[in-house]
Amino acid sequence: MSIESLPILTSADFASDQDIRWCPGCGDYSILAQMKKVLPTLGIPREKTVFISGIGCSSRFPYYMNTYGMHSIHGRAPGFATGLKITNPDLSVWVITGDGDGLSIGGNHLMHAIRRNLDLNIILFNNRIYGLTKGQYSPTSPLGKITKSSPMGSIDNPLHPLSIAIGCEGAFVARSIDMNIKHLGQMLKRAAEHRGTSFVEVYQNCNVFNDGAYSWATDRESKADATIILEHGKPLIFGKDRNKGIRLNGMEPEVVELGKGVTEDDLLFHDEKSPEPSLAYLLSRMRHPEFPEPIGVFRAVDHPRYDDELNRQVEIAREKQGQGDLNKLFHSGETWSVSS
Amino acid sequence: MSIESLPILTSADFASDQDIRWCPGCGDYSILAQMKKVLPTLGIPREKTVFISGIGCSSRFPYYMNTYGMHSIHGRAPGFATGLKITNPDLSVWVITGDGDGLSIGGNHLMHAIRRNLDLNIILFNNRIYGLTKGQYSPTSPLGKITKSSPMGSIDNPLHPLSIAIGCEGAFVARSIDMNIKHLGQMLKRAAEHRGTSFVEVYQNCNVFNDGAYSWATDRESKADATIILEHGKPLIFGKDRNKGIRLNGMEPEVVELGKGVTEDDLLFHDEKSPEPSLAYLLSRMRHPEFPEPIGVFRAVDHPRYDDELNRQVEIAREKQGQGDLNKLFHSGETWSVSS
Amino acid sequence: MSTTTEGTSGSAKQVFTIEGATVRLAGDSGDGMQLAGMQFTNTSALAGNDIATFPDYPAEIRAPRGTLAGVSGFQLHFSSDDIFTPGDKLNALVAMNPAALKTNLADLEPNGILIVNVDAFDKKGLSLAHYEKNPLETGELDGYNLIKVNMTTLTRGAVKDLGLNVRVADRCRNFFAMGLLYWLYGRSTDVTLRFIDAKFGAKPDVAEANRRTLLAGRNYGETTEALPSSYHIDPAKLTPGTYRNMTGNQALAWGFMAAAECSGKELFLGSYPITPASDILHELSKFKNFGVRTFQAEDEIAAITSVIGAAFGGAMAITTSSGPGIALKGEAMGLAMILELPLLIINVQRGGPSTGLPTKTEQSDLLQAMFGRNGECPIPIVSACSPADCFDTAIEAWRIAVRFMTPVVVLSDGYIANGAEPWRIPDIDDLPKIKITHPTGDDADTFHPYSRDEHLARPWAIPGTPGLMHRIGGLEKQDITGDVCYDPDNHQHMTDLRAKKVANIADDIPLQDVNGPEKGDLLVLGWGGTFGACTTAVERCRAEGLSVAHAHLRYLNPFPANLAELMGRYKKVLIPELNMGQLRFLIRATFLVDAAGLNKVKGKPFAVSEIADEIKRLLA
Amino acid sequence: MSTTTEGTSGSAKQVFTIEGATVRLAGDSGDGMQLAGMQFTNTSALAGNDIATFPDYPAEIRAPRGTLAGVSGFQLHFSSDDIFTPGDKLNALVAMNPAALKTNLADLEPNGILIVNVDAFDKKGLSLAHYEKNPLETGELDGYNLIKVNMTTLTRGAVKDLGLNVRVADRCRNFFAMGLLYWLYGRSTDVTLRFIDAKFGAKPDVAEANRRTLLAGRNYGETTEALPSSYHIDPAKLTPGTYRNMTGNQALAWGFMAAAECSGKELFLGSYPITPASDILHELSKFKNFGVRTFQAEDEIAAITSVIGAAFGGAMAITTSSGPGIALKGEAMGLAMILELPLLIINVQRGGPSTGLPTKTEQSDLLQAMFGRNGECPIPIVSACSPADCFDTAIEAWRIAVRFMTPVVVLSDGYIANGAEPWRIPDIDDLPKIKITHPTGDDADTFHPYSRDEHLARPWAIPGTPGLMHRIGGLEKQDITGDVCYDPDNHQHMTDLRAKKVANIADDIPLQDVNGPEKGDLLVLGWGGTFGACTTAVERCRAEGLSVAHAHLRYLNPFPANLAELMGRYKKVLIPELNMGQLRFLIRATFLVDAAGLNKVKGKPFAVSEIADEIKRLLA
Ligand SMILES: Cc1ncc(C[n+]2csc(CCOP(=O)(O)OP(=O)(O)O)c2C)c(N)n1
Ligand SMILES: Cc1ncc(C[n+]2csc(CCOP(=O)(O)OP(=O)(O)O)c2C)c(N)n1
Ligand code: SF4
Ligand code: SF4
Ligand SMILES: [Mg+2]
Ligand SMILES: [Mg+2]
Repeated sequence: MSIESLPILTSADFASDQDIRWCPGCGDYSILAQMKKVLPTLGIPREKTVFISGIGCSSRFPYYMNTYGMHSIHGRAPGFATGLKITNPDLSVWVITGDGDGLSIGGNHLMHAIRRNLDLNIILFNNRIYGLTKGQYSPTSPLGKITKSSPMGSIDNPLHPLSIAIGCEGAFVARSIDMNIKHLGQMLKRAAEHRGTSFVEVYQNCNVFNDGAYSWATDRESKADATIILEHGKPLIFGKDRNKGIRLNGMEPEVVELGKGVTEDDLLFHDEKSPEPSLAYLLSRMRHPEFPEPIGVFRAVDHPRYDDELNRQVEIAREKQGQGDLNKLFHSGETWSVSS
Repeated sequence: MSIESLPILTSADFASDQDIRWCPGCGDYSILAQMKKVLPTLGIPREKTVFISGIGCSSRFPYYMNTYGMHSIHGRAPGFATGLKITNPDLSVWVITGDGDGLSIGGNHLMHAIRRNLDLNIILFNNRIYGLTKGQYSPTSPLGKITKSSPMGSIDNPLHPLSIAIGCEGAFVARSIDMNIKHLGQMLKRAAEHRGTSFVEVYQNCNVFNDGAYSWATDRESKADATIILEHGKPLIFGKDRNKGIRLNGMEPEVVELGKGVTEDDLLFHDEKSPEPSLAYLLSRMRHPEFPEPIGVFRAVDHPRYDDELNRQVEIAREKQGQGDLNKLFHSGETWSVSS
Repeated sequence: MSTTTEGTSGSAKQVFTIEGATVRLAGDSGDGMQLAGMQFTNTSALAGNDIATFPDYPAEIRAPRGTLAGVSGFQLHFSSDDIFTPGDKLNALVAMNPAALKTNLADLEPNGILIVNVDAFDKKGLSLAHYEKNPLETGELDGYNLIKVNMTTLTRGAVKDLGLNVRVADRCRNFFAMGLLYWLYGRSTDVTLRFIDAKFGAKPDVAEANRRTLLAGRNYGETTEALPSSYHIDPAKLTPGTYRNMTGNQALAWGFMAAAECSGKELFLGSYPITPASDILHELSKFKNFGVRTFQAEDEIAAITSVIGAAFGGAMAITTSSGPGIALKGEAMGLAMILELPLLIINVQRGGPSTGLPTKTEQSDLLQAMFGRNGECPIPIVSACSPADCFDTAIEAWRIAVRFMTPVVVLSDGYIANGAEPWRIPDIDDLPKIKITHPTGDDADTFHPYSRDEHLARPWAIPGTPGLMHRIGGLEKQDITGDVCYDPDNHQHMTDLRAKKVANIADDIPLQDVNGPEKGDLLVLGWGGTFGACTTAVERCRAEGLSVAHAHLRYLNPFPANLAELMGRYKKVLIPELNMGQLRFLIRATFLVDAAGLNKVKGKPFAVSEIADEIKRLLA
Repeated sequence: MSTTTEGTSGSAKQVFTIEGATVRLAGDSGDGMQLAGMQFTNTSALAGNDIATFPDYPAEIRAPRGTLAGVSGFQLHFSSDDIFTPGDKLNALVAMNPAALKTNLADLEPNGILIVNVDAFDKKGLSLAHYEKNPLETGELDGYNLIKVNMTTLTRGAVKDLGLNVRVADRCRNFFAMGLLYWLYGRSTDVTLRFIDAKFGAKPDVAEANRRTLLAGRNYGETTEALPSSYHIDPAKLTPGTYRNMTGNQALAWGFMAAAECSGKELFLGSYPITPASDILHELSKFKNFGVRTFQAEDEIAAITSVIGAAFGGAMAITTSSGPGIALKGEAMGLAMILELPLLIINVQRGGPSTGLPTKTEQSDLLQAMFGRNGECPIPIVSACSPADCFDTAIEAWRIAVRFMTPVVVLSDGYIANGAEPWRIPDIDDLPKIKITHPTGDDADTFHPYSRDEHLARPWAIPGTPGLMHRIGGLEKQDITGDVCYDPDNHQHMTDLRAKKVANIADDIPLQDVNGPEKGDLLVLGWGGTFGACTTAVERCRAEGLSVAHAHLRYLNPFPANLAELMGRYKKVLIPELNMGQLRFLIRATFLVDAAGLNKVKGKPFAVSEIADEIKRLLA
């Protein structure tokens, strides 16, 4: 990405002229606001930024950004982004998706995008519900969830986006929460700055069809005990009084209280750069209410990127074989001449 | 599944009358042979057994079994199996798929089948190549693999079937090798006996397009050092002289030599029943040549099954509301009469 | 219009008896217009009127409050006569805010009743609707019977001592509007009071607020001088029987349940949500005690493949979707067709192409249903023509599927799906049984998976049956044995067989009937949701002396056996469609008939007048 | 047939000069028949003959050795005259085993040359082929010129002192057969000797074995008394130029590269492997030094969506597949169409429906190409009619795509894809340039993403361009601005616009030309891979005095502007297709022309005689 000296942009410069059509109070607004705040800090011109989404409430996101954008079809945004990025490696390409878009119909594309590790930023708005189609359960809805399509409660064991991303050995995997705007902004920025596929799950409240799905993580009283902020190299400490921590017992995490013979050094220390993703996987398995749920960067390692590698092959081919010459190609191998 | 007293069947009873059309020497033959050996031991009548496959060399499997079967379309076998199992819970349903069928086009269905945990047995023949379409690289082909569609070497970071299955928190996850017929038979049997989705990856040699992909794991000289057999409750020991083991260093496995101050008790003990899948994930990350690759059952835990749960909801609904009566339903709520 | 001095409604004002009326409630998406419309519908139906409805709402869940994009409308046509459409022109319009006024006024007839909530005509409301001046003050509404009501103020007043917060109180405004309309058309409030009890029972203060507002609206009608008189509509002369209101989606769902019962099967639905088909999934998922199993799949491909699996297993299996989802099912539909398994694929059509206009109606997936997959792959198609007709269509589709061992496509559309009309409740025991036989273990010696019966149907042998083990798949199969077969002549033979099997259905379905003269100047040939508009337009033109008849196709593949002959009896054929001429294309290709088309893709049903005008133009 | 006493081949035996011959090599899939066929083809092409080939192999990678299902064949027609088909009847057949004899004999002409490898006619071989008696001994081959050769023995003998194991030695048998044919038709062994060097250079013993066997085969021809004479074929009178052999898939790949060069673009291919389209992916993935980027996607949907993304980004983007894969692309094709982005969707058709007959040819995806997606969604379709023609078709498709800003479907088929013919190499500088303009930042003030030029094309503004930021998507868009728009009239307007844009292409493509009389009794109207058979049949019938002409459509949507008028000049129209009448359906619907159809779905191309017979029947 070529970074030139640019006029200084503001959040407002990134707002398009379209009326925003989310329900009042929807968590999507907060994510949009943070995105508009973060983009001007990246030093990337607006015209080099592209947002590609699937279908869903969340997927209307590109319309609200004064960048290039595509509101595509349900579940396939990673495909469009892949073709765009391969052919235009200097663009900054964002994929916006929802829990239905990205993990139900689009799960396979997401998985393959993550493993190919193109330099994309994928933000999954996880409201644990189908918003746009008015409230069916989604692959991230908890067991027993009663919705229009599961009147006796959902019986599908939920998928956990980060566990899947780590199952694909994703190189950058993070989580944030719509209401935690500072943290969210940081995560978006980290995602943008990471080279390779950055996968960020954002806990997002759908106040119409799944209100309060994350109240434990956003309510003032509960959030300090129910979430834990991951910081590279730091021990896993949480709680209103920062007196609780996570310790490893063999391969199983456990909540311990600090003091009473337990010191910080006994705790699990976060290492987002660990080449081995097992720690990140283990963290992705910490779930409310048994555990505080981690937010932050689970994993950030440098892996080869498909787009780089492909373009490197193009360069190597050109170096070795010279820039292709069609006339030469056409006449290569066995040919014969017919004269008049 | 109702198990009745049955005539004793043999392997031959499970052979259909169709000519087998795999290349001579293909690893698929061995898997077929083991399947025909295992099925008669299960006590399930042939007519209660159904094989459903996608498209690929591996997916021709159902034609060769004298059971019910469906050779469906590419990548979608789990879908067919799901509908069949939901409506016919007493059938024993097997899904046969390949690395392309199951992880490329069909990755999403695989993921959702595993998370729903219907009582299916999914066997993925992983030859790390597209066999039927004559030799393109697959999602499990290693980086740098030169094939018809990757003449300069594949640049797609491979997917690892078991890591993905564990990313979806699969309840039964196992691996075997076509040539290790005894072990393979055991795994097929374990898979059949497990209630819930059993996912078994079989390393399978495609001697035409990817010959020797697993020679390290099958050659007499190397296999003892290159593989490690997982046994529940036992330490991870391997090597021709069974003098090497796997020890956990924090969250990272390491190869150690026994003796020289290291005893069996220092080693990692396998626990296939651990409710926490992080150990299974870590094992799935052990890859040749850095590590001996584990074969055996990585994980076998009891999770709620979609088919059971759905049929339970049907029963509960019938108990609570009584068996549905359409006349009553039609006349429920607001109606009015028009008389002549 | 006749006059009665003492209204049946017990109103002290003058009451006119009219045949019927078309009324639209329009407001913000958050204003509860759909709920109000449904209540008005049920009330009118219970009053014995014939009804037809047309709900119309934005694609957004909650478009920004007060904007033009956020307007939600519900139109109801009720009558003492048979009616077939929700009406072209409005006799009355309720506009809850300036945006609703702006987007709906054009449909109101001259001198029509226009009730507006003046409280919403403040600066903000006007500007959101892009009104520069307040239309209530410019005189631009002089051509209407304008009734200005302080609905917000009156609603707040009615609930004031309940201690509700303003937002909750204001949400009762739709009940005020309903009350006013109930008074105007002499409707009883009983149905809605019962509804309030049932729905808000758990929140007594909200229930009470709604009750009070409803009655306040009705009383306002009685007291306000702006409304000097009200109307009375006699019950319609419907066929005797017990009736209920039905939307198309509900009727499909119930029809499938009835088909399952009539054929001794349990119902399996594999579906992925999509507007406007999702309600079928929602409806069916309620009926587990009927043995209905619904599976919300991860996508449309998983949905249809689960259905093929269930059909293989002997269930009555169906999948529901709309255009974009059906596009994804094409490959699997091809498989279902070559497997020759019975199953239903329902397309509740919406505006296309691509994501298109998800909440708007259209009939533009007919050619997709015919040809949307690779190879020679004929699949029968049936279509529903009205909300209540969905019930019969569902049963008929299943009858064909099992008799001919074939997937069947059922076409509905957003208009039918969400529209409502009275449905005469059948006795389930009177519905014809659908006979299905599965071969048993006793047939093992003679069983061949691709042998044929007199309908060219192959046997439906289901896994679990001893002795009938067999394998099916998507490769070409040998005649009779079903084994994989690459033989050239066999491929031709099987292709011919499959085509013939579907073509033969023409002998198993009713001949096409006609409404109107047996022969004449013009035949209006329709299909699907245009039924009401075609019927009304043709009857109107015939009443004006024109020689025009109407045939409405339920069967689109194959066509009824007499269709060519039937069309030949008219000098001209007109095919009105909410697409650019898809049935016309099929008719031209099949019969070489130079049919004229009347085509429109505006996300809305035809107005009766549009069709009537075209008939007159063609016969002028 | 003329006789020369001294053959140009330097043979001591008598040499007859003939116009050409049709020869088929048939053997087990493992016998290397395809390789032998390709060598024979190249050799004949380099001898200056016109050629046409038809490879035909089983769906299995290696079907069980020696079985009927495992037979692989390669047919070559070479001639000193212009030829268009691989020939109906065989002049010579090489059968490497009993199964090959059984499945191919029916195509050999009476008294045709029949070369068999007698060594393979042992008990096992005969029983695998379901022969009860050895046909070489029953007299049932008396009607042919039977040449029995101990090919296995002779091959082993030729390589004996190289110390190869028997399996490797036996794999050289195909070279023996080639050598024999080379002698028979006076071909030089040079090309194949060079090929052996290049291909087996790394394994000198294998190379040597193949060399020796080839020459042994040739010498056997010269010495055996069973073959008293050989043939000579003069070079064909092709248009002067330099030629090479091309298969259809290769020609498509190279055509795309040429189109990219002519339009100043880099090529992006997003594809998922499927027979018979995969070779385009394989071919293009070789050319990274041309800036060609190939992406093997996880499925067909990812393939086409990557292509739409690349097209948005300004690349020349194409996706390749076959029927079942195209079925999966339907939804995304609809998006591409409403986005109005230029890209190509290539369907190399194969036998359907469903998985069908993957390695066999068919033309049954035309209606899928027209209608295989939801909504009103017109997409232009062009088709290739022969292997070499694929090159021009590729370029023309791209020209249309960028001029009209539209996806374009390109139809090829398995027969064209794998068949080969001489291709006259163009100079890349002589190919017409394809002009593309992208708006720049300077246009920012006037830029609208859905404004239109004279072709109704919208501007192709690519991400990265300052000042032109805009958003596109699958919801209906407002005219000019491209904003999401639910307005009814706008939807009609945009639907009309999109249809008109595609219809207008008719003014931008050549009028349909005709081979034969300007008017007459019969027009044979074809498309795609039936070109050769139609041409030859029509010419043959004309030579017999019939009044018949041939028009072959490249453009299937829209049709050329003069097509109606053209068809009107003939009393009858016959449409031969390898499907059940798909073009005929379009022609009937579009023009109300009662065209006759000649239809076949047997996984094989038409024989010339099939079409000629039908012509005669229609004109009798
Ligand atoms: C092919 C297809 N299938 C189904 C739909 C209907 N649909 C639109 S959005 C959506 C799910 C949205 O859920 P999610 O991705 O979680 O987004 P949210 O609205 O919750 O932000 C569905 C099922 C569609 N538009 N296209
Ligand atoms: C929709 C569709 N796309 C592509 C294909 C072509 N195809 C058939 S099998 C296959 C891949 C097979 O690979 P794998 O699943 O690994 O099976 P294997 O042959 O290696 O056993 C492909 C791409 C197809 N049949 N259908
Ligand atoms: S439905 Fe839910 S997710 Fe969608 S806009 Fe409304 S609040 Fe947000
Ligand atoms: S191609 Fe490979 S996988 Fe397929 S049958 Fe042959 S050896 Fe087996
Ligand atoms: Mg969601
Ligand atoms: Mg494979």
